[in-house]
Amino acid sequence: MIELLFLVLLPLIGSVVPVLTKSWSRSYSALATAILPAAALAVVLQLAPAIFSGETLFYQMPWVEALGLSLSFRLDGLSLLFALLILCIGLLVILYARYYLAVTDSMARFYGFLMLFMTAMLGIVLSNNLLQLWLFWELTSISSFLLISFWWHRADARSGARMALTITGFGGLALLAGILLIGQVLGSFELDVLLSKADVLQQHSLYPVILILVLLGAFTKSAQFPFHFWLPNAMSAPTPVSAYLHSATMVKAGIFLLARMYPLLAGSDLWFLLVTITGMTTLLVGAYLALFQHDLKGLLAYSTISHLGLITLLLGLDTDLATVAAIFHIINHAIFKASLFMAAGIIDHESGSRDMRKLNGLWQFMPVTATLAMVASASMAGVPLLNGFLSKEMFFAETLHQDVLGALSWLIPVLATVAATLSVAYSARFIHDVFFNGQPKGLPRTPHEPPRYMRVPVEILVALCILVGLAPQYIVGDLLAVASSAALGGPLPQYSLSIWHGVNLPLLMSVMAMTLGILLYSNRKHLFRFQAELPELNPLQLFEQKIKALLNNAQRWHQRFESAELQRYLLWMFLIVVVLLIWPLQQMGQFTRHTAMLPIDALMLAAMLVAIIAAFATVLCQRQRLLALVMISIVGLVVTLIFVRFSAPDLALTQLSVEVVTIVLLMLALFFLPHKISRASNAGRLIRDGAIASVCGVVIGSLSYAMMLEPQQRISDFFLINAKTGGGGYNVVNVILVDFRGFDTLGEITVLGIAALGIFKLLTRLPLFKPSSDAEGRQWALDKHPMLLAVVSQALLPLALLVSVYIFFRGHNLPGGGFVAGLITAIAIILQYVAQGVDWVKQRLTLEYHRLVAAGVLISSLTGAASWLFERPFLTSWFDYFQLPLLGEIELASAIAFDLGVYLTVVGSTLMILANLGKMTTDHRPVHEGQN
Amino acid sequence: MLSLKNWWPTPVRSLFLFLVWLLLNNSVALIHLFFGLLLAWLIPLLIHKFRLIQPGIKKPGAAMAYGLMVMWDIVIANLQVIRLVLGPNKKLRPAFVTVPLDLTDHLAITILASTVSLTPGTVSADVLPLNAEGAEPRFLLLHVLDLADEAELIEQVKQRYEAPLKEIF
Amino acid sequence: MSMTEWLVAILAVAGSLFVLMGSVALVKLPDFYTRLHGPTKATTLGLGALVLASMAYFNFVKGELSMQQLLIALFLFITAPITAHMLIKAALHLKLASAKQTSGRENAEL
Amino acid sequence: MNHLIILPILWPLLVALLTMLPPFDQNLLLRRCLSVGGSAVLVLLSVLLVLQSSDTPAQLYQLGNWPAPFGISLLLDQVSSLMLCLTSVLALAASLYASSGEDENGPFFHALLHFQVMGINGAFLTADLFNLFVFFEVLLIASYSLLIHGGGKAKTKAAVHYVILNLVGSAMFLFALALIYGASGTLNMLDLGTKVATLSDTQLQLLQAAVALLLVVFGLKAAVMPLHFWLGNAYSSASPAVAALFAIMTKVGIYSLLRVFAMVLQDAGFVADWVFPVLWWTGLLTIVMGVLGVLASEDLRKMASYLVIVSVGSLVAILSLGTAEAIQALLYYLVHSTLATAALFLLADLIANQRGKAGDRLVNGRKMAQPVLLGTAFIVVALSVVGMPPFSGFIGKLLLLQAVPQGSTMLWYWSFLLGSSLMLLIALSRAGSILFWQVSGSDVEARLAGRRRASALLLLVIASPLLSLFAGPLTAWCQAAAAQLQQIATLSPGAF
Amino acid sequence: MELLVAIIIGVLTCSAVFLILRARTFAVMLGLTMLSYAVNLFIFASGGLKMGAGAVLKATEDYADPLPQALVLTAIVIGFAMTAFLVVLSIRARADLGNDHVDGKLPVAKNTRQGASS
Amino acid sequence: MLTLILQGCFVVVGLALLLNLYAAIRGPSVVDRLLALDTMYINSIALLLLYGIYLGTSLNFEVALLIAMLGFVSTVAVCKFLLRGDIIE
Ligand code: NA
Ligand code: NA
Repeated sequence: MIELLFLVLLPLIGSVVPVLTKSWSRSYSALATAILPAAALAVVLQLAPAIFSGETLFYQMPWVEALGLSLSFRLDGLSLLFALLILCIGLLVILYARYYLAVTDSMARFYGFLMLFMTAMLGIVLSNNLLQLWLFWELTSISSFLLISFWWHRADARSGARMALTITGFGGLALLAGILLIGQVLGSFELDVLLSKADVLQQHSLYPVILILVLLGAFTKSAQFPFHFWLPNAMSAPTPVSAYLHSATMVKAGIFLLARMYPLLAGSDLWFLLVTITGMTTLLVGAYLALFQHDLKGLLAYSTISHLGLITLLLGLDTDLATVAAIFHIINHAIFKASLFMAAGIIDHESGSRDMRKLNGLWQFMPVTATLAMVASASMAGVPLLNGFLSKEMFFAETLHQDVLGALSWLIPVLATVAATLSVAYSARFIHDVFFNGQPKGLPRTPHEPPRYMRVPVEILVALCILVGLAPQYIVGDLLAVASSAALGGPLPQYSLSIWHGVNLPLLMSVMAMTLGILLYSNRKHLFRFQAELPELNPLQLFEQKIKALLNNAQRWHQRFESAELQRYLLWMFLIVVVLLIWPLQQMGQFTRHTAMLPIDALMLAAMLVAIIAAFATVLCQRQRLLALVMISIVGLVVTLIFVRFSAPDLALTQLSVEVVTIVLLMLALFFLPHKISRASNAGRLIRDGAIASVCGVVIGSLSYAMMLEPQQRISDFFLINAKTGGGGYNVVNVILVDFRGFDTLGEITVLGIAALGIFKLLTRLPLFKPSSDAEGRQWALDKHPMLLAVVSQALLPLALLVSVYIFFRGHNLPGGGFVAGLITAIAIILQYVAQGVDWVKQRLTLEYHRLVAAGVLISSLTGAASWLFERPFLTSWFDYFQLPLLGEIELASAIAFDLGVYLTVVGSTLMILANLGKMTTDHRPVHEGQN
Repeated sequence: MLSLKNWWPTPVRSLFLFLVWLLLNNSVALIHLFFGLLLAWLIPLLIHKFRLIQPGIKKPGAAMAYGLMVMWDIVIANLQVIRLVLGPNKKLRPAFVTVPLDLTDHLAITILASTVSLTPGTVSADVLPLNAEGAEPRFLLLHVLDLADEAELIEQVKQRYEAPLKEIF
Repeated sequence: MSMTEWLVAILAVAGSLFVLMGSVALVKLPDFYTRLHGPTKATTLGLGALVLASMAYFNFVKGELSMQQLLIALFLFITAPITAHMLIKAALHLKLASAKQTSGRENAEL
Repeated sequence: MNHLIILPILWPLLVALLTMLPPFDQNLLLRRCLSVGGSAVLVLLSVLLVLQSSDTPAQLYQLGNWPAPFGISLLLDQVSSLMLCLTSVLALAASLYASSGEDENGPFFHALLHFQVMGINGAFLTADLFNLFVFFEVLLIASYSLLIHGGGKAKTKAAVHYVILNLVGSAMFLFALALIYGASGTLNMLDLGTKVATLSDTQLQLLQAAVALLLVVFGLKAAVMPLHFWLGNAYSSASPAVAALFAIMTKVGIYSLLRVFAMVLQDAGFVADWVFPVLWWTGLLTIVMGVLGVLASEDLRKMASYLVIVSVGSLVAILSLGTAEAIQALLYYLVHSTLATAALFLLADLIANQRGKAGDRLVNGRKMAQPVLLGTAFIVVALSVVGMPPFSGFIGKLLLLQAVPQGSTMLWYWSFLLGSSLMLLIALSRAGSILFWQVSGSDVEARLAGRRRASALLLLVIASPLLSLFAGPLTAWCQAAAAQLQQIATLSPGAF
Repeated sequence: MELLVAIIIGVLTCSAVFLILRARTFAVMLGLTMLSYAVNLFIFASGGLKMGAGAVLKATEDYADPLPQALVLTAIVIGFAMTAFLVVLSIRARADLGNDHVDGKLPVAKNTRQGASS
Repeated sequence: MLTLILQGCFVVVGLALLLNLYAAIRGPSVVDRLLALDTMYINSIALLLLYGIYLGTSLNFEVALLIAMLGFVSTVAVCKFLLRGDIIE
């Protein structure tokens, strides 16, 4: 039945209508907004006969199979009842709101959100899939958040909306957990599958958890004690919202859920206990508190809580008749409470106040409205001949048939009567205090009757109160029957919807409640005085305090962890490494020797001593920075020598040339950093750091030792075999760099190039100044460019270039290559900068270094891409030998072009880094030269 | 302008580079000769702008002789220095000495200073005056490890090294 | 051991000893200015000897033509004086004390 | 050979290089066109790769035509193609957004952006561990440079921490790689996967040591507790477009964890013994840390940063389950959370531009000039990150929740995830309510979101409803991707 | 020999970690440089140590494992790029923040004695 | 025999290296240490030459060449720093 999908889609589309008709007149806009829900109502009515004939309609469309989430709708009696409530009251609210909203209020926003809410609500009641139900469930929370805070400039509206969202959001998450558990236990989320598996679920060990989770969802949504407090604070919403969401529909979603899940979850003692006690408590608390509200809407809100408690209690009583009574009361409550809210809205709208201490004697000003409101509140009080009376009688009857509390079962009817008494009292107050009780006090304006059509919705609803009260079977009989049977998931019990059941105990209870209620109200002064002495709780303030406390706590803990101290973060990091490494290390135990070790010789011993001493010296004199630099250079030198010693000349070359550039860099850095600093760490910290550093050293050292002792079963033979034949070079390391793993090299030069760009960025608009003297206050030497240095460095330039070329070409077959060649060139040029100054070099060298970098990387990449022309993968190398006349054989290889790219990138990047850094104190500061 | 000066600015340097190229490659194979020539021509051309204005070598023969003499002096100097180093520190007579210069050319002065540094017990500390960049240098400041007679030393530097250099350039 | 090998050995030993002497000077001499003389000179001769040793070894013992070691010497001869020059310039700038017996100190104080 | 596979790396490289060369380096307009156009082409390219990978088995691309494991391999499977696609969308949004002026705040913005994308794509594609390191470095150095784009104390300060921590991380990565090579003699992921079974005890222990280090390295990238400290300041101080692009950066860490532990080493006993438990608990704690950060945040950017951490925690914990369902959920959630947080970074900037002095701080501010646009975007994004319906977040959350097996695992994960959702709900509803509704002062001239910025924002925001609407096919696709990932692990490189 | 190299690696790592844990950017730079030495040696060691055995074909009889060497080369270059960036970043930080503390602010002294010393 | 003699040379040069290290640590001035470092560079060249003879290979020639050519650049840079504070100006 695709119509079911339309039922949800129509109001969804309808939420756009008010936005589109924003420019229309208010009435037309309201009318346009009403069209689609009206169409939806027509669809429901068209489908209703099928439901009345006992059918259940389904529509299913797959959505997310992995989740078991499908678009799955069902229309049965219960859904029908709720859909009708939602659509009918919704339409009335649209009409009502047209007059209620001020000219300054955005109708588009209001109607848009309202339609969204209607969609969500219809989605809930029509869902056949629990996950889908949850989806719409959360949507009601969201749209209600937006509606409560409709007047967002008011702090209480914002706060109230957030509170409602927080509480119902919490319940929603619990519900989700419950639903997912149901899915896990029963293997489906489809209601028609689930509803028949009640016994499986209730036997399952997870049943109590599921039940509690689902109930949390239902109770929070339906404002059951102790989650009730959000509802009164949601009253800062515009009254149409209160009438619609907070009396007729949304708060009923929780009740609906209980009814929907009734066949699946109900029947156990736990259900009875939880639902009954919650319902009963809510009923009493709500009724009691309602009595003391001075705010008209506050009274109605607590009354709503109380009635929701009543319905919950009925569902908890767990007899079929109680369930019927619950469904019946859902209908009745929706009707009379919506009309009461609307009446309250009219009073507020026309008198400018909702304070019952100011509102008095309105009867004279708005007799029609007063009459309507009085009828509705009489219905709320359970006065005979009105609909409220009927369901209350059924309720009383059911409370009498309980024996679940054992010897204490008598408590239930007694408490029910007490609640009814309170309900009569607050209803009496609503009538007497507002419409009679003297003259109004200090109202902002003189009240009068509302616009004609604003009253129409109230009139319709009140008429329904009376009609249902007089002819229940005729008006709602069928609906109640199908809805109840759907909720029960089985045959209906025997019940009669007549006005008169004779003089019986429920009637006595009603009479008692009436009498006592009136008495209570007339003696309210004592009660009010007593209540005034109790400490007043402002839930909104409390909520804000709690949130504030939560945020403060979070902040405190957050700061405890995130101290913005790098040293702590690093310490964490090293600690974790050590902790994680200890596991495998400790398993390793004794080092086992698999390969013959090389014999120790004196030279290596000396090198080790030098390295160790220099390393420790670096640590010890790290505060005398220049010294530390010298020491670390020594370490670097020893590392170079170790590479030579163990047959890695390429590494030695690279390490050495990088070393030189690094030293120059660090020197430059030193210029801008403090040269000496005093001790900053205390002894404890030094010991701690020393300990962790030592452990790291031992761990890494041991690992390297174990690694070196492992037998070699490497992939390297392949490289040795193929270097010459496949890569065209004798130097296997170089062939790996430019061929076997040329892609790494491409990445590596890219890194270098990016670093150069990044450094350029760092230097852009860097606020530096050159100090006029060094750290000891000594004036700088006057000789900027020592002559001897100038002469020698320019003599070295061609030599260095020549060596670069040599190293470059030789690289493929012997140690060397583009990278080292590039560094040599760059160092030679940097030497010119040092010896002659920036201006001198700049006059002679008009290269944009970033272009050089880009060109370099581009050449390497294009060399790699050239292999596509031969339908080979990127970077497939090519080489061949050519016989040249006289000169003999020469080798040409794509690797040379690749290496040329490397060379250019290295030259460009190194110069871009060093020269720009060097330039910082000259006129040629890197500025923002159009390069972004 | 297609003059030789533009296309082959520094023949001596080119020759030098050519030799270095052969040394680097450790070979006189035809291909190395070819590339040596190519580079010896290209590189000076490429960095022509970086060259400081210098006089050419007038007497290559004298330059060779100067070089050999310096080599010899280095050997002798080192033997003397070793004796001084191993002897007691008290016997040392270190001194700062200024040598007045007749040379004006930067390259020549640099070579003189380098020579002095490479040879017996002397290190060129500075070229004076220090201030005023671009001013003509007049003195060479030396540090001497063991100074017997200041005048003799000055004379030796001027005669043995400065004089031939004046000839060469 | 052949004559050429002896030649290599002698040059190598001599070179190494010169190198050592330079380092000894570095440790032993009284002030920076005197210390500078040791390494910059002894190392040049030491390395010269070692370069010759290496050349002798490759040319005569192994019978390969090998002259490239000369370049090492060449580069050292170009750079070592500049290093010394810059170092002593820096020392003078920092006004490092010279040994008591140094004469002509006033020449350096400008 | 399918040469398309390598294009996601080379194309951004080319674009980056071109922006540095004439005429692009002299003309801002040309550069912007190149950058945005380049990103758009990349989107098309990656969509093509997604389509390709969906109906063909995983493909290896052997660079230099050398056979695996000797040459470097790129691996295109569904997972990597998905990540490529995600990156390209972010790149498009970032380049578009930055083109409205942010790129003028410092040199080389567009070049760095594309370099960054190149690094990220490389990390997603490579099947070689050392090559992964190289691409990590590419993306890191680019991110360092992008982080400081625009200048200012906050950026410098954050960058110092970020850079130093990552440099230490890189060193650890290298230690780990050496150990892996020392233990197994290979660097190819697939080869390593097949060799694990043949390793001796000592070699296995060396490998475990490497794994311990890798955990730290990837954990640092992914910002897993307690290696997450750098993220808050770094992301919140970065320029908006940069921050949006950075949303993918933590995912690189997660992706690496996924590749190495859920794919390559999935059968190694020690992974189940201690690697996954470590990830599980740290993942859960990361959620807590993220939530604390979100609650403690005083501005929207910070909040977005910590939301990244929350998502990281959720992902890492689910990753540690290692099952196909878990990976499926991870993939979907990863895409969703990346796009949502990226959108939030852009949104925070747009909001800040219109609230006068208050910026994006959670205090009274001016009324926004475009409340409908920004408000709608905020609601969509906020609902997404909290995990409330109807946008992508709830699908992702449901997938995560359902992927956890029953038992104590479920109890922990559900309570952490649902608890965090509630906290995020509180924080974001508060933030939204303050930013949009707590209005004071008069309207002043605000910097309106122009076409470029708005479309960049919408590009990211619209993803959320789309991900939700098409969740059916998408989750099915993720399921296939997860299955493929687990199946690849059993193959040796020769099997391709 | 392996033991010696292992000791060197251990000592370098130890010094590096200690330096990295210092509060000033310069010390951290030194530490990271030192750490990269350690790392390079470590990678190098993963191929096993060989003496008199290069990776140049025909130049020697025995061959060292060339792959770790190639990896170290890449690592050196990348390390260089990173160090350079960090160096300049530290300069920038000093200029922007007025000090060279890694956190961008000097710690507030807990007592006068400490205050005088830092 | 030659091997033995060369090993002796290694010991001698190794000793020189240690002496350099001592000098570098003792100082007392920065320039002293710098001098020690420079000497160390040059001694390393010596070591490389000896090692080349020892192994009979010229593979390390370039390393020695580079030390000779570049080692002085860092020394000069430090001196320039001491003199002018700024290396490139
Ligand atoms: Na009243
Ligand atoms: Na400068």
